[in-house]
Amino acid sequence: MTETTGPLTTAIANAPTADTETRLDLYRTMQACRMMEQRAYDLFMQNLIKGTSHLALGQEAVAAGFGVAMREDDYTFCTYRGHNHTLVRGVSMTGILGELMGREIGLLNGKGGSMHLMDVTKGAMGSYAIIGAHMPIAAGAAWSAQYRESGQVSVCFFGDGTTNIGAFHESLNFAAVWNLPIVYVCENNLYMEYTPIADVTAVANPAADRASAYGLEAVLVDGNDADVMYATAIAALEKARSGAGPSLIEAQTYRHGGHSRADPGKYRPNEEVAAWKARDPIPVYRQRLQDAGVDVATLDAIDAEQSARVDAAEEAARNSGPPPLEIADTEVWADGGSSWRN
Amino acid sequence: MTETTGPLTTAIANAPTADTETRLDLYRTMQACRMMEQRAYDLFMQNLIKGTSHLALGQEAVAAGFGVAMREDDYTFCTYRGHNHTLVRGVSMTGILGELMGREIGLLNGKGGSMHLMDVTKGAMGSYAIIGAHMPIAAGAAWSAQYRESGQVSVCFFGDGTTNIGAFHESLNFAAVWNLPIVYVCENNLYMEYTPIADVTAVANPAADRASAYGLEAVLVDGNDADVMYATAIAALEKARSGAGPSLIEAQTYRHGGHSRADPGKYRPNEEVAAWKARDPIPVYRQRLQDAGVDVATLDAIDAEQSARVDAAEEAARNSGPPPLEIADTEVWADGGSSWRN
Amino acid sequence: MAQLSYREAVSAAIAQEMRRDPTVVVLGEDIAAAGGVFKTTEGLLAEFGPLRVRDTPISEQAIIGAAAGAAMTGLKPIAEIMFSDFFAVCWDLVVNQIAKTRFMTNGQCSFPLVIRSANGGGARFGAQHSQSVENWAMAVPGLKVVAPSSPADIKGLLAAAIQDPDPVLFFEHKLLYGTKGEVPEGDHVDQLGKAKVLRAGNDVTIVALAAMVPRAMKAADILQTEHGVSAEVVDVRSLVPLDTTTIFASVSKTNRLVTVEENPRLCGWGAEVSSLVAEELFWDLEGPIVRVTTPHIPLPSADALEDAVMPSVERIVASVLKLAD
Amino acid sequence: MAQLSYREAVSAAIAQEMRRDPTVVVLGEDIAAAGGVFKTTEGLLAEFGPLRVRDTPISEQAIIGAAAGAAMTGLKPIAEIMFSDFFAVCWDLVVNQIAKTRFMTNGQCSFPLVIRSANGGGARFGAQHSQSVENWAMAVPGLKVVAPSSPADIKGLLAAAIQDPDPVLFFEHKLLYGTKGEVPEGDHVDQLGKAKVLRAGNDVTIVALAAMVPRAMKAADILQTEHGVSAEVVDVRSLVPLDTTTIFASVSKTNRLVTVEENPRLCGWGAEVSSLVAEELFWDLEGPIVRVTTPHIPLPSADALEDAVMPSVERIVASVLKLAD
Ligand SMILES: Cc1ncc(C[n+]2csc(CCOP(=O)(O)OP(=O)(O)O)c2C)c(N)n1
Ligand SMILES: Cc1ncc(C[n+]2csc(CCOP(=O)(O)OP(=O)(O)O)c2C)c(N)n1
Ligand SMILES: [Mg+2]
Ligand SMILES: [Mg+2]
Repeated sequence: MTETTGPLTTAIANAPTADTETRLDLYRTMQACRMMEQRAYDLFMQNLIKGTSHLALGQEAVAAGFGVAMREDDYTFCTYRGHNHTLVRGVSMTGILGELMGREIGLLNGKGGSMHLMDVTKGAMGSYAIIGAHMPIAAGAAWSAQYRESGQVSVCFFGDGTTNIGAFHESLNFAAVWNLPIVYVCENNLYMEYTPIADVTAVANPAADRASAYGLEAVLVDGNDADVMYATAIAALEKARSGAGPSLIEAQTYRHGGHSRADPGKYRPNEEVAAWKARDPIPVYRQRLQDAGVDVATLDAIDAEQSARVDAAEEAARNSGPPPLEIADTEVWADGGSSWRN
Repeated sequence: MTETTGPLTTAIANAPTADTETRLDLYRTMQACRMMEQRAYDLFMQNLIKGTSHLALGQEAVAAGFGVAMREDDYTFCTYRGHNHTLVRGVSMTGILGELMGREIGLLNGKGGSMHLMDVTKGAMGSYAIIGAHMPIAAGAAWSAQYRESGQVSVCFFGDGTTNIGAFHESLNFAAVWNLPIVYVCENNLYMEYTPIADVTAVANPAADRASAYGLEAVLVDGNDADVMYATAIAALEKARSGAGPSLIEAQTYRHGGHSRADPGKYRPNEEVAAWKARDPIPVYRQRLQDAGVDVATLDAIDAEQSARVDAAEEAARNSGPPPLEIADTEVWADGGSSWRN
Repeated sequence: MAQLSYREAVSAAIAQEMRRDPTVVVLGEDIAAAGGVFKTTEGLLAEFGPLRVRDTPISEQAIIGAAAGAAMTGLKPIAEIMFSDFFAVCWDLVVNQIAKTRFMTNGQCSFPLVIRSANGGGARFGAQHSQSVENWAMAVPGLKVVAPSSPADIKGLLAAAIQDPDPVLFFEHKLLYGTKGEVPEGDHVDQLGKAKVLRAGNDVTIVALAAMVPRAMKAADILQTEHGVSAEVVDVRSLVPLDTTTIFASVSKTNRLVTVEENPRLCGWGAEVSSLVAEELFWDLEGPIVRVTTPHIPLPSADALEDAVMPSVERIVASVLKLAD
Repeated sequence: MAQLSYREAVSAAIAQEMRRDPTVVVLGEDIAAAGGVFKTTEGLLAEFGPLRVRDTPISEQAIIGAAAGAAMTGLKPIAEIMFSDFFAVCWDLVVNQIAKTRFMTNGQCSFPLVIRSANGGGARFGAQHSQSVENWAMAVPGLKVVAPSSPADIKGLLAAAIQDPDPVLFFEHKLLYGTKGEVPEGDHVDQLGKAKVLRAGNDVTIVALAAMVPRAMKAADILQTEHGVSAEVVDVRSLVPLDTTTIFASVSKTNRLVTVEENPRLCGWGAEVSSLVAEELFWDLEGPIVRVTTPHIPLPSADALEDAVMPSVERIVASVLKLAD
């Protein structure tokens, strides 16, 4: 079904390899994500994170590719599986881990939790926990950028399962008709929770096979390849910024763990898991950089630096107390309060 | 964009012309619709119909084609613009006009109004006034038919503007994944209320250009041609009944009047209106039947018979009083009452 | 003062705020060239152009989502939901996203937006185009909820809603669009969260909203002239914030309360007002708190039936008299 | 009697009714092979097969619409909405279609369906996965609304809901899934619309629902043992139909009423109960009607904050004592 030619796919295919500094940045960003998410996992196991949490281990190349390519004032909108998408915008790791742990130092001072990370000062415009809801909101931010002629682009991440909800459809049509500067990025990790996406979707490629329904080009890319994701991001951001309207990208990837904290992911065939783990974006990229002449010491130094960063973030989060109870009923309104009467 | 080859389009293109009896039935059905709707218009003008009402003058061929082709126990689901779709199932014309007038004799005894006509005894499973809502409900009826192995098909009519709402998308994907016996029929009359459909839709053919998003064949047909609509209905019903799953049909047509009672339709270019009125499905079909050898007297007799039918229906509706006030708070529950406490 | 219809007051308020603030933008179905199906946005496209007044597809989730995203990033959108019944197709955006995001992020962002909608029954539109859903909104923390009863209140409260930094659901009553009244000329901005005593009285307080306000006023007339009962009528105007001060002051004086709601009985705003009074003003009460509501049923379409179930002047009078017994 | 968890009682009730009636079918996200994210449908696929237990896409409008269409044409669907917060994405189907169509057609069709959902807070899931929305449903005519507090009630009331010819919204409380209790063995069907006096008392009536019931019971214990206050605890169980007979009988005896709601303050079911008592039982009251609710805010995520805002045993005790003063 999916056609794979068009200006955007051509631009992606013909993109020159990024320079070494950028590529090291991609590697660094992926490692930061990986190590932070692994630490989050450890913290669950110690029951220091309550409630639920959704890790994106294995999907780092998507977030990193965009994170490195985006302009500082661009917007991102992501989902409950959005720790990485938040981090790559330059958001405090302490703030993220602190929020997962429900501490005062958390990005949202404990009021949002792991599914709602946001830092507007970094353009990280929020993580949304109801499937599809952020897609029209992201379009609204793009509309605002268009109206203000700010040159900002709105980037919206979502999963394969999200392509079957109404808000997906309304958002894509709306963005196309208004020619908005937005990039919709579907991370197809093959599952919606415990159900294989193919069991509940009428087309093989849930996003790419639907692009034509919005007059858009079908773009299907390897979401485990940081270079591809970076080139994709550059091309789609440039398209949006130049006034050429929205893009819909489908990035094929895989989550290494279960859907959420409670899920061991046993419904997935062992061979499938093994095959995808063999394509783990981080070791693959590390090898590629080495092959391109980056020395191991440089890469090791990045690993060490990110590991230390995660340690420091965890330490700071642990040292922070629970949020003061006085904030529980504040900030419903812009006046800081929650009063509904006089 | 729209591809126009595939088993369904081929079946439609190759369908033999229907026999004369069937064609007279198509003519009769269109005339019944036309005359009833014109009478409804007159009754508005006399302020005998309150509230709002949405006429389908000019779109008769679609309802008639399906009405004649459907099995008696098939289901139809339609919209507020659903007087014709209800009538063609064999529903009482007096019941329809009576309901529009808010009389006791109305199909719903005045409780529903013009936007909610329904007669379950005829498989007319309701008219729905919120855009898109009936599309998943129609899928549910198809699911029930599939589960009960009844061989029934569910047919769901909707407008071009409806293709942009979330429920459209969810319904089509759902019906495709569950392989349901359903036919979705988009009547593209070029406008959603006062706004040209092209202004708010990312593709040229709002339904046909989206069929591939659900793994379905693009089917774009002349909705003003009763023979084409009949052949289309036969082919899609047969496909559904044989277990080959859903179809999505886009029928191009035009409403002669405004969107609703309040609307004179001034936003439409005069030439456009004139061009479409020249393609009025009823005179065109009458001429075609004459050319095929049907004598004028036969056609005149049908006209006279339907005209008398409308007169009788109006008369009966006028003679019926307002609904008894006691029914105002009944039938919320299956026990006939509306009690929420003991 | 100028004579404006309730309908004209809507576009007057929007135009006033659009002139004042270039970040105010308008979106919805058929609101630009067509001026809205209720003709409440007429003239805006001509004055402010297609970048500030935009038609949308039939995609209520996109409309409200777009308004939310724009509000988070510097604009002040006014979105129209044509009939308030349609809030049900975009309720998630309203209640789970717009209402909660500021709180969840402990104040990182604001939603300075207004969602206007034609609310209420009486126009023979049937059960899916006639609901009073202001109580749906009131039940959700994070939404301000306003429902004016006069052209002057429309202008002043809509302007206030547009200027407000929080999300406001603004319910226009479709039965009132044609009514006329004096409206302050020139820039006019009222205050959210203030009820109004429209008629002073001593024997009983009648609290009403939107289309029920004129009915309550007529009932008060009849009570006075035909039954010698002096009713004080309070127009709530704003459900959130709720002006309990004004309501309580009235009940403290009259010692009796009747609420008149158009919404179906269960969990209406009248229940909330009743429970507040029963909790905080109990010792002032000299009799039961009476609620007049539409029964807990969908609205029928036929005129005779619709009139029979919505609260009427007669029913209000009878309820007050029963209480005054 | 068998010991079952609240969670197990859900699948036990569904299985019981599926065995009895071949038209009962189940649909929802991850409910078949996975047995549901709360493991409430475990074993159903194995026993009843893929035609009767079907996974769906993430398409809540399609799920509820399909249930509606199937119910109109001979089936008895049980649809799952994973978290009750998600009702907002399919609210139109629930409130405008399912709730109204029987009425609008003057009884032409029925909607014998159940929509089950995990409701309520306390699990640190944040504001979009923790709401108590039973009052959203109660506000809409045409929906029956049930919210059990024990495994036995889950089994009996869910079976009754499935057998009921009207649409029932069945709210399971996610904090209670792990609780265990005695459940009648064999076929067991309870009756909708009946409240239960769980503890007799004379000084005050505490009316509670779902997860607030165990808290009310603990509060009653403390009130008795530490303060000598004898509280009667009524588990409402069913909001629509509402058992005013049982509630009124209790209030007539104790002359004082405290409602304990998990939902945010405005327009909760407690407001409705309060207004009913203030209207019909006013002269029996010896003090204000007190409502204990979550404040009118979204729920915060961090455990300390969430615990601080949901009604606690201590807050219930304190509220009753203030009233008893
Ligand atoms: C409207 C809605 N329905 C259901 C859910 C429950 N839910 C949370 S995540 C999820 C699966 C989403 O799958 P996908 O879009 O592929 O994203 P992924 O989790 O794989 O990143 C579901 C069904 C939800 N949060 N919102
Ligand atoms: C959810 C929703 N939004 C808006 C409306 C108001 N409305 C009624 S008809 C209509 C236009 C529908 O256009 P189309 O689907 O093309 O059908 P047509 O009227 O042309 O038959 C609109 C916007 C509605 N009824 N429901
Ligand atoms: Mg996925
Ligand atoms: Mg149309």
